[in-house]
Amino acid sequence: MRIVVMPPFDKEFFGADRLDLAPHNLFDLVERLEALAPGFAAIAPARVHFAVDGVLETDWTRELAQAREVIVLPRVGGG
Amino acid sequence: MSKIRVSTTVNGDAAEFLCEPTSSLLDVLRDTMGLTGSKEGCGSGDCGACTVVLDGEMVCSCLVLAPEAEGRTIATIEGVAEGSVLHPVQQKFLEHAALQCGFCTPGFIVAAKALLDRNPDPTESEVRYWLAGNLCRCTGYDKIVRAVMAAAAELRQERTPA
Amino acid sequence: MPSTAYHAPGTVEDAVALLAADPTARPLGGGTDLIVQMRAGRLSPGAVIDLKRIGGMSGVHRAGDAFAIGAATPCTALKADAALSAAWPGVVEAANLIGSVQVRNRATMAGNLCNASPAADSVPALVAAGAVCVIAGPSGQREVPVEAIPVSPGKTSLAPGEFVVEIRFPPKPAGGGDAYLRSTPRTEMDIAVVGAGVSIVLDGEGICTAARIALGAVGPTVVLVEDAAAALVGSKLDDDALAAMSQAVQAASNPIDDKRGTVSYRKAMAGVLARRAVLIAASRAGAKA
Amino acid sequence: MNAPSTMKPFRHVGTRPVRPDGVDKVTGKALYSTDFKAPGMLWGAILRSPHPHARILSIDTKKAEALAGVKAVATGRDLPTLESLVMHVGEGASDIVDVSHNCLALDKVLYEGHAVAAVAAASPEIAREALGLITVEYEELAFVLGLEEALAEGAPVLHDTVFTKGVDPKPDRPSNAAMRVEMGGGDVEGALASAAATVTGRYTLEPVHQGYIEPHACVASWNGDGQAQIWTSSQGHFAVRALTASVLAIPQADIRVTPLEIGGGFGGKTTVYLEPVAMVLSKKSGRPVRLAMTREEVFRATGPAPGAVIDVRLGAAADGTLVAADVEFLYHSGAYTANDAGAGVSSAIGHYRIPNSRVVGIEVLCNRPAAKAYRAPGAPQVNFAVESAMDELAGKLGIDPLELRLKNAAIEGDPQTTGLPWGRIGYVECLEAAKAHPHWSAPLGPNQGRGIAGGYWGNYGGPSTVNVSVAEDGTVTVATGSPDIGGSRASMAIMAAEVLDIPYEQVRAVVADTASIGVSMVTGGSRTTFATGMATVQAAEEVKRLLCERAARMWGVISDQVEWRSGEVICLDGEKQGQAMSAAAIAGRSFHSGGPIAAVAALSAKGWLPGFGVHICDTEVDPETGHVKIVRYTAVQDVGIAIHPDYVEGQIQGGAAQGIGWALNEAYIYGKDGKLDNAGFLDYRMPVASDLPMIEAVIVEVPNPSHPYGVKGVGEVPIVPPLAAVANAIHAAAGVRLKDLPMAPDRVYAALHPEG
Repeated sequence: MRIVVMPPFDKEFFGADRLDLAPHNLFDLVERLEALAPGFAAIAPARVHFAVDGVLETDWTRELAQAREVIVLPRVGGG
Repeated sequence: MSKIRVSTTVNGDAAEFLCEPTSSLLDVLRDTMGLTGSKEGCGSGDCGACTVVLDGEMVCSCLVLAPEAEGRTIATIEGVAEGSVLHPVQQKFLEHAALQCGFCTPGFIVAAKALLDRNPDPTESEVRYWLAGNLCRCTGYDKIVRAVMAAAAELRQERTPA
Repeated sequence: MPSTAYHAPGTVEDAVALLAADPTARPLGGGTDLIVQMRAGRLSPGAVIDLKRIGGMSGVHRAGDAFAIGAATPCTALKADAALSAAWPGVVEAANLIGSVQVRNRATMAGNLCNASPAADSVPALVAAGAVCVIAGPSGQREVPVEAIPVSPGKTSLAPGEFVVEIRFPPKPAGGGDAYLRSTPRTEMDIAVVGAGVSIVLDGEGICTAARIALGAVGPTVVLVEDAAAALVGSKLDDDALAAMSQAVQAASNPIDDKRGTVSYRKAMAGVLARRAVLIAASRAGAKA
Repeated sequence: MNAPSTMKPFRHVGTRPVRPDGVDKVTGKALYSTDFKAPGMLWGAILRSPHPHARILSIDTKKAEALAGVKAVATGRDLPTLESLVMHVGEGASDIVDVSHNCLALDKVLYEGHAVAAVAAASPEIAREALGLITVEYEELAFVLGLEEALAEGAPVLHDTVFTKGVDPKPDRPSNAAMRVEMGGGDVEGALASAAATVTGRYTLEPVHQGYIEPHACVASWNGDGQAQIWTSSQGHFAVRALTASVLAIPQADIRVTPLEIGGGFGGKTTVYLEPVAMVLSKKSGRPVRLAMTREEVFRATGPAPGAVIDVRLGAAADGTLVAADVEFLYHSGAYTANDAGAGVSSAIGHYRIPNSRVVGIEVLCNRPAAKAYRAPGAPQVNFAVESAMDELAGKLGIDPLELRLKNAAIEGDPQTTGLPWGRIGYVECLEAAKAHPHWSAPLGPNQGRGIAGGYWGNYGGPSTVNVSVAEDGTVTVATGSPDIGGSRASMAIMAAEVLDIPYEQVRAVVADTASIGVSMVTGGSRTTFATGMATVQAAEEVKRLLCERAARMWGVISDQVEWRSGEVICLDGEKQGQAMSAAAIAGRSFHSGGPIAAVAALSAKGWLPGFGVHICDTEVDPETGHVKIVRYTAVQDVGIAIHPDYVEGQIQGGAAQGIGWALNEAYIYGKDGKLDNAGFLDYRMPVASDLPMIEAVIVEVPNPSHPYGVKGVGEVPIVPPLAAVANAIHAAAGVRLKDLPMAPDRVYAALHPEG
């Protein structure tokens, strides 16, 4: 599965903006990303949003078996 | 410094209080008398949230020393409705959704009533300039001005003999 | 922390005595400057002397064809006096640009003057009108022109124990008219970036026979610009005279850069506002030009 | 506006009933932050730094402690030492260590007004006097306020722990560039080089304050057994609980936070400044303690929105098709790392289809109060630059500025800056509505001009909990965890009444404390009507199901044999066929049919959609003085579906007014000494009633298919377009393009009279 890492996380954590991983869900993805770049899991809940096949997904238990792509992007808050 | 005893009339009732010489009328209304409807937004007369009517004229109660109230008559937001019957300004504020957070609302209502008490048919421009001492950050003033104009119209109707 | 006493004397003499007894004591008129400064910790007087309980301190009085305004008279009360508003509309308008309605229901012109802010709205209008202050003090009463009261920002020429009891106007001259304009970013609730007070007299031909032009917020105190007045006197307020007047105004302006405006903007506005104010004053004077 | 054709006609949605909390608010009965008093309460006060940047060498509190009536004194040493932890409980991510140090400085003060010590005393006067008895020894440090200055070589660095995030390789030394975010793709330089028309500009903005009229205040009471209560006004009492517990390193359930009415927030009341300090003072004194800010403290110590320096280049083909955008900006982060740059990047150019783009945003630390969310945080600044540049581009191309926008407007399926496809957005619909509005073609007077600008905000969903319960008489209470800033109780009651098909007045909505309802995210991100509304609908649906089930059981039929119709259960079958049972009849007997009727919905709302707005502004410019008068203003916005149109319009009007203030007169003004020079409402010039015309709000409804009633977010979008709409109108009126905010009279005059 293609993992697209958006700025600033590509440079902040992974030194790459494309990864190939096969997580079964988004919690699993966070664990795998943490293994690649320790510290990522700690900031993920506060700073990261995931989009699965182009749609933001806030439920990290979401099964990814059928997914083609996950985008890791910055979470935007409001006022 | 010993406290000063002040006798006054608040919303039609005789009221006595003790205050520091430099306490503001707003502090006494809120903290001593428990009339917390008048709000403090700035403490410098720039926001109008503390507007009360003192001897018939609206003032910022944060810029009145409490001892100055001796022998004077004070009307606050708590006295605008007659019992549970809302004043037309209050009713129109509700009907026109002229409040969002509501914090500036008591000051606006006291000020708007003071306007309509002396000018039953204000223009939009007169309303806007009269209320320029009352800051609202939520509404952009549109619905407030409309509510005051609507209240004025209703009051004129009430005053017109059938 | 020194605490502040509150006194509300009933006579001028008592007020003088209280003020003289404590050099840090401050007279309280409307309180819209004093209380703000006390609240902000910029001022902690030993006592505030409330002048509003003194008989005759509030209200507009007439002595013959001249007006006198009690020092404790709130600005909105000036507007309510039809005769004063007809005679000195510029002064009344200037006083009713201060703050908001709430503030003007308390604020007084005497307080506006004695606060000694260079940006005080009513002061240029009073100076243009040729108003004088009646001052009470330990050695009795004296009269001084309004422009002699402020000496620098926040400082007045009043001696310890002295306070303004009344502002007196000269008789309104036939063919006279006055006006005050100011520049502020907002329409209300603001401090003048520049203010211009004008009083002129026109004869039956529309020729200017006398003028006084005073500026606010372009120097440490109100500025009475005699050259500007001279540029108008003898003219029919034609474009050349107005341009010369504006130039004189700009030349007399020595403002500072601060949060409310820049030097160049203040100078430019002084010229523009003075010209516009002259034209309003002229229309009030019934110019036939 | 009409209900969407895809949805059934509504009974309540789209109506304008009086809000349930209305009478309390027009009579002065409603309790806001400083209206609440606890028995035995002490009065607190906070000592703040007079220096913009200094090391704290020592704090001597002995004299203050000795003053009669002083019950407690606290400094940063009284807060526990914390491990770095990035939290997202309010708006945007914050490191809890920064939150703690912002509440009470530890080793360094980072801005004028930074809290250094606090006291609690028997009266406010004694508390203030005690502050004067605290001696703080400072070592003053060089300070920096400006964006480019803060990034310059040799600038004083605020934190030796901050290494720019988002750059590779990681910097080897700390700097004031807290974070860099870059998005985009394609060949920007190539496309610009071959564009038929290009525009280039540098735009600057000063920090502005949210300007809520109610200053921050709270009361805290922390008992010896560890349990505490806090009464406060905030945009999210659960955020207050989480942040306070984290700063104090205590269990969240030990704190019960009761939300008082909130006097405006606009993003600025999504964090804690006072609560942890009041807690410490309460623990030390054993008494409840009130801390309340003065207006001056609000300006000096609470979050302004960042100022900015923004460079924009746009390129288009001769027919107006945008080919490239290059946007790079610096945002003030203030004393601690903030979140606006990332939001600015994703809010910059996504409303247009632009094949080649590069958007870079940098968070810059400096000696100003820590930037805090302000209504569409990060979007208005960059939108001002981009939408001004669009106007200039339209002029160069000789194309109507509205048509240029229409030609390039993003539609569903187009990629956002992040690459994700847009959902069912309504930008085109807003532009069409603006074009059709009489304002767009109305005649103009002398010295008048018309400007237009479009903008958007992403909105949000997030966690909300709602409890819908039915009283024995059939009336309904909706309890949410979402503070009501602008009428959301009314919206919740409308949605519950819609589900249950009962009169609006039979439903009452309240905001419950942290012990009485489940966790809910802050009221912010334009999320409440969407997300808490979704939870309300879900809980009300469950209540409806329960009522049907109970009726069926009482009738002795199966659930399929009953139907909910007009607020009653109808029996469809059997010997009771045709009978109706009211909610009152069911709930009145609920104790004997299985228990009370209630349902909780706790969800993380998904499927939020951004909102788009188009604003038309007419200005009149005095050519001699530079004064700008707003003579007419129309704000068009796609809201999904308006649940309570009055409060939707109110949000649009209020946001537009804030944007106009930002455009014309609002700004933080600092002296050369690094101190704020306009910390009050007199010189921080928010619009007053006489500064504004009526603001016509035009509601466009392109429903959100993911929300049961089609809701999108409303509150934040309307502050995005006004800055450029005003600037473009000034350009149209006076022929000068102002690229620096605020466009105060002296600035406009200087542009009109460049000779000086």
